[in-house]
Amino acid sequence: MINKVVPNVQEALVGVKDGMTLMLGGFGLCGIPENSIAELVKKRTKNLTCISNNAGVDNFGLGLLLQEKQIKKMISSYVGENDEFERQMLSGELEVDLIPQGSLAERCRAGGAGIPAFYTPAGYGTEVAEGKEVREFNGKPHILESALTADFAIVKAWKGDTAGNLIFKATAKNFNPTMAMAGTITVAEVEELVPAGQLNPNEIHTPGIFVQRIFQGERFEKKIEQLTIRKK
Amino acid sequence: MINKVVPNVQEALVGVKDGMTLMLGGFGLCGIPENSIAELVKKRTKNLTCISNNAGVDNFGLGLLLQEKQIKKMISSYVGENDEFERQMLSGELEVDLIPQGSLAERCRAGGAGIPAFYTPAGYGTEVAEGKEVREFNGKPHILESALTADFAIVKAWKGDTAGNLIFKATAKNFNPTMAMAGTITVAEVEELVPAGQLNPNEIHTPGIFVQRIFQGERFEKKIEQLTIRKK
Amino acid sequence: MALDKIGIAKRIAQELQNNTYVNLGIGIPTLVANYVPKGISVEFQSENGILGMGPFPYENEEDADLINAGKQTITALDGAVYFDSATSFAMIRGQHVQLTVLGAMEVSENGDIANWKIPGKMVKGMGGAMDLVASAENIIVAMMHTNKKGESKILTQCSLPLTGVGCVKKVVTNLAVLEVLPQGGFKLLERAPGVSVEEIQAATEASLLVDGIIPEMSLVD
Amino acid sequence: MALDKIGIAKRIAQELQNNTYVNLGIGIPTLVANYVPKGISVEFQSENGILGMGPFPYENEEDADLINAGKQTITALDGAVYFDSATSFAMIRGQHVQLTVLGAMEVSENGDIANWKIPGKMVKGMGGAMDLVASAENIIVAMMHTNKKGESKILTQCSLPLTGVGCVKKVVTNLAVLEVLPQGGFKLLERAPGVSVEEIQAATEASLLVDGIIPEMSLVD
Repeated sequence: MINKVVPNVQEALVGVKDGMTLMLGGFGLCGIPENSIAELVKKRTKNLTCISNNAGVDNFGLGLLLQEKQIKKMISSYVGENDEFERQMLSGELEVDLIPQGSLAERCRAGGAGIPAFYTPAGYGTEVAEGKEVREFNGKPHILESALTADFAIVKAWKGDTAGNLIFKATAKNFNPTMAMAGTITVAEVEELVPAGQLNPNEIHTPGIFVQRIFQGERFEKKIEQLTIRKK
Repeated sequence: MINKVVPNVQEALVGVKDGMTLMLGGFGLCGIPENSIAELVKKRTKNLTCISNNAGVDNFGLGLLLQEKQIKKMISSYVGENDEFERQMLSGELEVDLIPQGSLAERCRAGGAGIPAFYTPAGYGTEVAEGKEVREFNGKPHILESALTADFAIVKAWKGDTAGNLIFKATAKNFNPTMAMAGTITVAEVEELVPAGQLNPNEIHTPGIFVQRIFQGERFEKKIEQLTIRKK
Repeated sequence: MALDKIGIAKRIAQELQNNTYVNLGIGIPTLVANYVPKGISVEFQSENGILGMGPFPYENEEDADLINAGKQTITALDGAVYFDSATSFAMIRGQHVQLTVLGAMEVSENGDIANWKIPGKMVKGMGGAMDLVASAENIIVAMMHTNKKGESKILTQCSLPLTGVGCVKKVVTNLAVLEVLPQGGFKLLERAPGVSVEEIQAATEASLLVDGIIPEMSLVD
Repeated sequence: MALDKIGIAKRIAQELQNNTYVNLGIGIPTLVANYVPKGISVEFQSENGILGMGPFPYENEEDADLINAGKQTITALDGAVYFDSATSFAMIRGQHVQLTVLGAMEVSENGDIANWKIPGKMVKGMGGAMDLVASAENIIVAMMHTNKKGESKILTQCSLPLTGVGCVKKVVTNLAVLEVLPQGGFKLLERAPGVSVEEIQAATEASLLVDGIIPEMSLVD
């Protein structure tokens, strides 16, 4: 077995440098690597390109990095819950590349799977298709999209083992397994870290081969963006 | 919930007709849909195009369909364990399209995922690349491969529920989840069929949306191709 | 009387086909889940990674790890399954989800839709909408017939950046049900209760085919 | 004395790097797993869908659902994981597997390899070999130096249909360890114990660089 454990978030993020490209798992505030984001704020790493489906909210998630102006460019599909984001984007302080959510996911998977490019119908006829090759398959126009990779992919899992195998919980899975495949170095922060052999090999979502560093997060706040409930 | 249960293998294969294209899960004899293959032999369906990683052995798996000359064309990656296959292929009775295993898997996934084509380095400079577009990405030549789909994808799972959700066991997973995505009609035969709600939604490998028909197989022989053991 | 959002959702619920998978966008479309007709089995896919979405949780039973695409806390029904984003859009792009219901800022008479960006003013992003409209067999738009200034959102041509081209099949608004004709143009199918054809025509900038007597929607619960 | 298959496997085992993932082909490569040097952690990937492959099972403990790519019954080690074929080749194509060891019928001096077809005679198929050789950073071929007729399998150019071009980095045979030079041509690195440079040259059809004194392999267990 290849041991992937690092003692803490500081060790997990050794080598993250100004100007790097990071992928960060999560959908909204669900399943985001909170411990790593907090550490990135502390590290004051600058000029980051962040690939993440959303940009957090003003006071949590990637919003924390935006407040500190550590992000040069965001590659996302939906950024609607963040005023500071909108301000930086409309003022031109922040470069933004908005891409369809499915293309974002598939481009990350492609990056991890050694597929340099693929055709998709999503975005044909829109701004997203500008400058991209268009080709018809089965009578339907498709555009050519390229793989995305990152210097570091930073993901959050529910359980992990010392071999780097990961299990996600419910919809906190989202982009995490996909991005885990696409990092030159993939860092996983987990709620519970167990010895190899404790996870059922049939139930693992992300094989440890995709993970270079794993640690148990100190604290998971797990903020809820839209609390919706019904009465008993 | 959408109920996908059919009472038996006969109902599961209603509509399979001469000349159709079938995908069949399994690697060697591991994880093959044995009940469905036996029923195809009984149905005497002819001129089939079968997409399957292997072609079974002489007296089991797809070898049974080969013996009855029900297969017109095989699309596989490795067919080395079947004398009748080799005879039919070398005599020209059987059309054979051999493709790299990873391209086979990815082409099936692409078929299920609405990706009509993608680039891969596998097979560049070989017979496999003949007639295919070559393009360089990051200084490395790749070939364009297209999606595969099938009239019926027939897979075998360990457990399944009435909503069509599937769980596979160990390496009997192999091509089954991938092909399950790519059938116009996907048929799943399972060892154990349970009511929806009995499977943990975190542990499901194939979401029921990909499965149109599910049934509990009557009998699983599970032949072993190469029994290798060590002494205590 | 023009419909409210719930009325629009109720009318769209009548479009649900038995044994189909449906993706509901944020806003009015989400409400459709509350009005599934009796005898119709549908399963709702939420693109963040769940099939078999259930109602909101009871108080204090919410789970931050279980949300829908609108980031709302939800529950999971029997038979539910969770999956990652790549698999989620494999379902969508691969046309395993038969119907998409989504909101729009503008719809044009050739079935174009715009709902993600107002240049220089508002850029929320397209989320999964571009993938959804590029792939689903059936796409129904749920929206108000006019914007806050009273201008028609049913247009000859969209003025805003597009989300998808030639994809919308039907539009259900507070005033009417419209079909996008294969050759282009809208056909008026139904009127909201008490709304006249003339009112609909006045609120519609696009060409509108009115053929024969146009029935009122029936919105029995 | 020329090496037997076990000797070849032992010599290749010395090439294993700490903390790497390795795919072993059918035949001699499979034997490499038995000779991992002390202090070296490697994990074996089998392309049918397992990482963390263990030894063969004890009698009556075999499981038909747990096999390797050679269709042999195996066991799983602590930390093992199962996955589907698309994910398996995502690992391979995505270069997450650092080393591939596989057999060959022919290898050429520009690193081409042929191992899947003899036209008109034998067609087993390429299995995963084409994906593996197109993607792994390091590719080592394990084979006999000559075929059953005594003809060299180390060639200027392959005569059989190729599996991959310009991909082989090293060849370990019963006679020698050869490196494929970046500019083309083989360089003799080591001799099998008791085998002379002249014997190796005689068995090698390709151009062979012999530079200085060529050491014997050391094959301590």
